[in-house]
Amino acid sequence: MRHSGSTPRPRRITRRGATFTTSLVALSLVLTACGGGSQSADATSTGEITIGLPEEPRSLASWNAYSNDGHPILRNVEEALLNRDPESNELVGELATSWEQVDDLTWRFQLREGVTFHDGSPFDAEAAAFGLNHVLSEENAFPMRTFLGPELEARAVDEYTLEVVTEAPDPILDSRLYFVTIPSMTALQENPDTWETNPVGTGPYRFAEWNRGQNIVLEANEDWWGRDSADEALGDNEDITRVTYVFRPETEVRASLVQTGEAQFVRWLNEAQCNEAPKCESGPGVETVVLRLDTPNPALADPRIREAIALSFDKSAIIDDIMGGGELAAQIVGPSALGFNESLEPFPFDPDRAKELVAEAVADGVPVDLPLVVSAREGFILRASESIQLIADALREIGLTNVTSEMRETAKFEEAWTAGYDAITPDRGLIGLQQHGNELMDYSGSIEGYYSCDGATSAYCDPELERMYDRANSLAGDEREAALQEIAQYVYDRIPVVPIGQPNFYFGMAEELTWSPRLDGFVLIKEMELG
Amino acid sequence: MATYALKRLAHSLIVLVGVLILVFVVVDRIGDPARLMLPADAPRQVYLDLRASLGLDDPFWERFGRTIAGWAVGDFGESLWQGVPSLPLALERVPATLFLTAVSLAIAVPLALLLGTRSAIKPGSVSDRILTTISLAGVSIADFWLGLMLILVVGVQWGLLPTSGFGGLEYVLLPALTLAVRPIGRIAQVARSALVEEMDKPYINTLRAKGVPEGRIVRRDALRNSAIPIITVTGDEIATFLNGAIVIETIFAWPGIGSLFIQAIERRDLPLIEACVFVVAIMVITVNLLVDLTYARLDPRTAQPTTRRQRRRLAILSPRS
Amino acid sequence: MNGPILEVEHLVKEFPGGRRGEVVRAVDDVSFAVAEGEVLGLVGESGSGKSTTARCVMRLIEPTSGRITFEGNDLMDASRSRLKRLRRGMQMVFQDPYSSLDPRMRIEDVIAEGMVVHGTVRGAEARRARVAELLELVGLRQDHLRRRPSDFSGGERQRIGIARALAVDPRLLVCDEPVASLDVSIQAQILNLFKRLQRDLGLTIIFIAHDLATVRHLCDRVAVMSNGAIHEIGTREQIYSAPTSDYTRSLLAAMPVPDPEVERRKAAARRARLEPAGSAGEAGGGDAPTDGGGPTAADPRPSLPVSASGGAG
Amino acid sequence: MRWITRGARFVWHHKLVSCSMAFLVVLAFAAVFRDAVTPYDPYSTDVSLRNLPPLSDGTGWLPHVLGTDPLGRDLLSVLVEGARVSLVVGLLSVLVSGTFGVVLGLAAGYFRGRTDDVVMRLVDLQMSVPSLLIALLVLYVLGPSLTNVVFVLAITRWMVYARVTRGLMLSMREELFVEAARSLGASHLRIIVRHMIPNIMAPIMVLATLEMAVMLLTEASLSFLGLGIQPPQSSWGLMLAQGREYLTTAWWLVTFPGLAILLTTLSINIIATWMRARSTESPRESGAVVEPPARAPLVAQQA
Amino acid sequence: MSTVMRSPAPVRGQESEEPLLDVQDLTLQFHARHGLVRALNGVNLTVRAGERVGIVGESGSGKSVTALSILRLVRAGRIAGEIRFAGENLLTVPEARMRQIRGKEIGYIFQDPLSALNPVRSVGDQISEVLRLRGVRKAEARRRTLDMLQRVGIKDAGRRIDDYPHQFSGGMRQRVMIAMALIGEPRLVLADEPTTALDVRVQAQVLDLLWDLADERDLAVVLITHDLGIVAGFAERVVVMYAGKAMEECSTDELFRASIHPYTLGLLHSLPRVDGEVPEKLMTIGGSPPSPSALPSGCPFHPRCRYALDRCREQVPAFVTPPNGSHPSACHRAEVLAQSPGVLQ
Repeated sequence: MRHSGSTPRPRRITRRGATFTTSLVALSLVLTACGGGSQSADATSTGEITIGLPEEPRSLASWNAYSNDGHPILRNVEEALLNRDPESNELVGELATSWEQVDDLTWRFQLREGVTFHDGSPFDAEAAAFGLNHVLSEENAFPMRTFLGPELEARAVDEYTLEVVTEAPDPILDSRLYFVTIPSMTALQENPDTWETNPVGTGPYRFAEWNRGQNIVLEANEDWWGRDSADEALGDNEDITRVTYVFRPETEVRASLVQTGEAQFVRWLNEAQCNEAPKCESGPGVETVVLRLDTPNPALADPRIREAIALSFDKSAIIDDIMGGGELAAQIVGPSALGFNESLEPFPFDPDRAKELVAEAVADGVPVDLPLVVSAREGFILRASESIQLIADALREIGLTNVTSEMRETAKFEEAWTAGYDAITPDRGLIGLQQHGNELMDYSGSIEGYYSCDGATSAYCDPELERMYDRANSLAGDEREAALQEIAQYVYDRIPVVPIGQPNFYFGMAEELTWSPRLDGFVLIKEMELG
Repeated sequence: MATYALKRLAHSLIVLVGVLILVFVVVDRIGDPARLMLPADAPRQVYLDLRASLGLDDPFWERFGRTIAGWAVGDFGESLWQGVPSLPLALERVPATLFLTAVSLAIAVPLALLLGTRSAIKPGSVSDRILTTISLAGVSIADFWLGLMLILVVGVQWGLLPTSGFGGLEYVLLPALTLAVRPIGRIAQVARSALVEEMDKPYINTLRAKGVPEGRIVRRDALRNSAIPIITVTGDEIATFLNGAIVIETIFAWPGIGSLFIQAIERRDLPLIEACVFVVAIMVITVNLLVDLTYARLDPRTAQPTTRRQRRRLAILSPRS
Repeated sequence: MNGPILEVEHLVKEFPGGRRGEVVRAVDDVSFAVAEGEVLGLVGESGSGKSTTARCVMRLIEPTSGRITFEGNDLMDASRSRLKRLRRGMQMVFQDPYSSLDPRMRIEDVIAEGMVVHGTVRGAEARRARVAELLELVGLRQDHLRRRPSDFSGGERQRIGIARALAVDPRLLVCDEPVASLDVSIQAQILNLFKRLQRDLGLTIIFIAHDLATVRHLCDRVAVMSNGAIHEIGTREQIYSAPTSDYTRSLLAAMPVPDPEVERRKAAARRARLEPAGSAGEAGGGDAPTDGGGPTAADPRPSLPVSASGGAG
Repeated sequence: MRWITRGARFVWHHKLVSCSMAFLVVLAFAAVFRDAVTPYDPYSTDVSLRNLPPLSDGTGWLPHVLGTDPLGRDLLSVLVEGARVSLVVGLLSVLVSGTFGVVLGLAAGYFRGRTDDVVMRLVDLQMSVPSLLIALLVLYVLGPSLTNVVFVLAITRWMVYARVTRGLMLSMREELFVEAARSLGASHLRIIVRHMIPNIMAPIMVLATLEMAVMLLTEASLSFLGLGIQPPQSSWGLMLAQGREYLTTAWWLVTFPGLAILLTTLSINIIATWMRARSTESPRESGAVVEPPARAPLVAQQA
Repeated sequence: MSTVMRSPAPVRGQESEEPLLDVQDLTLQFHARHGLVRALNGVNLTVRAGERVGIVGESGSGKSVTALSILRLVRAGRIAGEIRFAGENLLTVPEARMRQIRGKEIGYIFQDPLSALNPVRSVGDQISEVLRLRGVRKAEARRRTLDMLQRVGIKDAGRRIDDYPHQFSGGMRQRVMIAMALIGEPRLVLADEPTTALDVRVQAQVLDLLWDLADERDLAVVLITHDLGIVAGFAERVVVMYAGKAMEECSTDELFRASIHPYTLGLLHSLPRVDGEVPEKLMTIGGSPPSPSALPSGCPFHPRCRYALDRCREQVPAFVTPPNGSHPSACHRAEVLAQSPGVLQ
């Protein structure tokens, strides 16, 4: 008994130990193997692509088609009356074939015939009117109303004729409606519960599924009206049959998606990351980076100080080095906007002149040592924190001794940013770095926001400017353009806002994908090509 | 045991309501979701309309009362951002987090035990020092940094595993590994010192005097008896897992409760935050309860209410970070 | 004999926390009196309630009911400040000389603490002189003053503990197993010390022990406790020469004596009375009452530390 | 001269601990005398020098040993400046949370009853929600700044001390020398201050050391989420958070602060482990009588 | 079975027979933080088959370490000397053989049965492990465990075999320990203060049980204790230890009547007794035992010895039987002291 039992023991121990180690190694090998094999197959052959976006949309309701998180998906599922030509940037028909302004208050749209929603219901004037009214109604208060000028009401004239009546004249109603996608009336009436989660539109892709936190899947709409259209501008989408959107807040992670082939298209990288991608496309958008000055502040009220600020820092360092490239700007809008004044030149980088200006102001008793804060919003502008440090450093350099920089968390920043001119006290000295998007592509929107006394984001008030703006707003066409250009010159001279530049947006893509960025930033699958 | 469990559960519920109220008050102070939902230059009227439609203009006490009344029936209200009931939204994320936790532990616990027992066999030896340093390094690493590094090296450079996202086992591996590093270090530390202590106990000498081989003593007796501090610290790690998960889930775009939480906070989505707090707290409470029940199973000297805290103490003094 | 310095009447101490929350009676209706200058021994096996009784007398734990009178003052009703004053008259010496001294304090401060607390000796110099005096009294050298407890052996620590107790000039000393954890050769030193102190200072001592031999050496009267109650109380001669209770007799009989002849006789006697433990299936002679075969001999003093060595009482 | 040989023997026997101590001393020295370490100002920006790789030539007497950051600042200078902030944040938050937690734990453990219940409920309350969330919420309310970060770190970690202190106090109550002090008639305050606190300090100090490492890492996480230290102030966590944008293009931006955090926390952890081993090795001699069942790594096993 | 009456000592042990256990000049040293610890400094011990030997000494005298060293359970330190068990040198046999000896050839009973038993395994499991390790089948091992439990006097053993240690009383636990030590049918049992944690009445029962079992199986027992009373009742021969060194070895009767070492004498004098006259003052040995890390030079007892000579301070006395003595001791003055042995008479 003594011998029979005692010898096998030790062997069993080692065996068990070995089994454990082996199984661990085996497990990791198997897992690794699975991992290695799971890289997505060639997109060209399957027609399936994956798109990486920074954030998951909060809602897939039609109203969210205006926003950065919504439109890259929604604009493929739902369509608006109008779209823009990707090259010329002109308004072109989408669900409308033609349109005209009948009088000051009335616009009439001729709708496309033979279009059906994904749920099979027909698209006609009644459905369009219902959709527009729903999305823009005062009662629903969807954020889409941000783009609304005066209140409006849409109504069907006949089956394919739609009339939109505004409360007050709105010369750019067509630009506004280009944002508003039209949801299915039947879906809205029958399944109001799915309004936020299950978009039903007329677009080239139909909504397939939304796995919250993971992905959103779209599938090609075989019955799309543009499928057999000879119109090149409508695009050729036949090769992409299925689109999966995934969401990666970390830019680095998003960039790695295209590097590893896990995605064929990712939005918003930085320049270096984009260059690492198999293919990189970039271009300017409608966004302008600006520095808004709190003009009620005694120091910033002095035009010389404002000019000094405009001259003090190296704008190309910010746009080219920090933000990764783009165009320097002399005004708050880009060339795409009506009212863009070509004759204006970006402020040069001239710290010496800036110092002189400050010295002059000091001589006149301007309190240049008031506390001023260069501030930006968290996680909005690319590398804003670097930019504001640079600017603050430059401002101290020219003699504004008490300048600090501070990143603010979104809500805090927005609260200060949108307080309105009247609420800005003289002791506040906010120098806000912000990115302004002129999606309407009309200077008036920017004036409304940044220069007018009651503008949502205005820190400036000038009766003369108000008069000029009122006049321009009632005009249309070339007259309007000239009036707006005049305003551009006016604010250029007074500098309540220092335009910095229009940064490029970078898109990383797979080799086999062809696409060029649009000015409005829309990501339309129908404009992509595989192969 | 059952009454004890029930009593603890009741306590936990009181604590939970306290947490929810606290969160309500705090979140109410941190800013305005409506402002966040609109573009910066949205007209003031649009902003005011949105506030009204979200019910943000109601007096504090009215909203508070409404919220409390909702809790009673398990209704946390509609998510402000997503416009759908928030509790299901939060619950939807639980499986992913549980999956991640499970895989993480499946990696961490065996490795930690291996590390811990290896270094406990000869305390003070060179191999012990090396292994101890390794496990200390585990608790000294900034997890998000490690996560990004893993993505870059394993995902991008070697192309072994997908960089991020949710899917099968291959997707969970990188985030789970990232999250496992800390528990590996901590559990190994606790396992080591518990084992060293256990191996110093008189009954180990009894076993040796019986002629039991050393390896069998470690496995059958010492390890089992040091299970209590090990399980305590493991439970603790599961409970604090979400600290890491908040960041790691965000980086790896893992659709778990942690990443949802961060989104909810960033968007000031009060109902969703409350739902998340509720779900997370329930998870923590459940883990604690499970740990308690495990004690009773492991130790025939039936668990007495007071001894639980003593056991806690064991784990507390172990390195944590 | 002088009048009683301490009277304990119907003392009861109950602890919550048996298995199912039932109450455990650690001290069950104990009454005794101690005359001034007398040494009373309290003997019993572990769990007999002797330490609990001592702690109740010191009011270190609250008795459940009963009356304790010290020098005519009712201890049970005493207010906190009054209790503090009364405590000057009665001091305690603890079992474990290792854990009863604060490891962080210097010996000087350990011994002087009572004087500081009660303000009996004012001024650092006066205190130091008194400490030196006490050290000499308990047989320690003066150069130990600045050291810490860890520098001392068990016997020396117990001397320090005694010096600390004596620092406030108590009339009554309650000693809880003061020699149980000491080695034989040291035990004798400490027993001699107690005897000398009692004689020289006229102290009254309650001496608690599980060892009948040490009690016999020191005590005038002995109370035998078991299961929280006093079984028998009497003079030393009565208890050791003519015990009346079977329990006391069995205790005395089981006490090993350092004499092979005696031990052999006793073993033979045990054998004659009982079946040998050897026969299979037979109970091996049966354990002590508290030591019965039931699931856990419930320790009636759950909150008190039980020393692994030397069978705390 | 005896201390030299003693010191040498210590270094020889505790190589790892000595290295860790040396590292922390050097770090502290650098943080205090920043200007002696590098000739560059950690706050002056120059975009033309942005993202230079390590060992690039600079204008001072030292090349840019660790390269430059995206604003053209010398990375070593920023790192040293960050050490200042990180260490200050760590020390302060440990001090605040330690004091707060120990006081509450003392009260709970000594008086038990109602006090204990309240404190322990508070502890439970905090334990049932991840501390990072509490930190985030509170920082959103207060706004990120150095003092607020310290405050937030303190309120999320106090309960660790409270729990440990309470446990220590509970076992301390059972100590005979505490009972002895009571039998002498000493007051609660005297017992707590003279007898209990000195005897629980050793494990508390170990805990505080470990917590210092936790604080460094938590600060890094907060900075990662944008709510930690704010630029232009610098901390390691912030550097790490900002550098991640350049992970592929300028590896030094994340590698060095990452290493700094790793080495510092590792050093602290090693020292704490050693301290604990020392205090549990021979509890009676070292005075830590009440260390709950020895968790004693690196204890040499004896016969 | 055996109702053998205890035979008066010493009758056992034919002198010619080779001892079962022979320990010669055992030393053990190890390094600790505060320097070299000399735990054992020359231990001599012989045990013959079936003999009951007592080791007496104060705490720190090395009694337990000696027992642990015999089974090679002291893990650190340098051990020297010789331990022969049934012809084998235990210091040199391979570890695998040593494991066979432990439990099977030599049983061990520890002082505190509660901490010496694994709290989370049933007693039956722990006892039968000795058999299971040696390949006995589960059912068989359980049956024999049950028998053994009954033999050591556990009532209702069939039910209690699956109970856990904490469900037993102190005395019962020690019976379990005895069962565990004996189930492998060893030839020698080392009992390390087996009754110290027990009350006197239980102590007597446990010692009686041990005696009976030893008698029944012709088992040699080494009983380690600090209590001279226990030695008097149990052992046939006694080794007195001090500071890790055997000071005197003799029969039990000789110990109490004819011991010669000053330390032994001091011990015997300092005992209070439950019988006889109550002396006004106990005789004492002054001072306290030395720490094993700071042993005095020469005879380790010399600082406390009232008979110490200069030689005692310088020279370690050999462990020898003086020409006029009956048993070995380690004292320079053994010859002189042997003139008038027997202090208790």
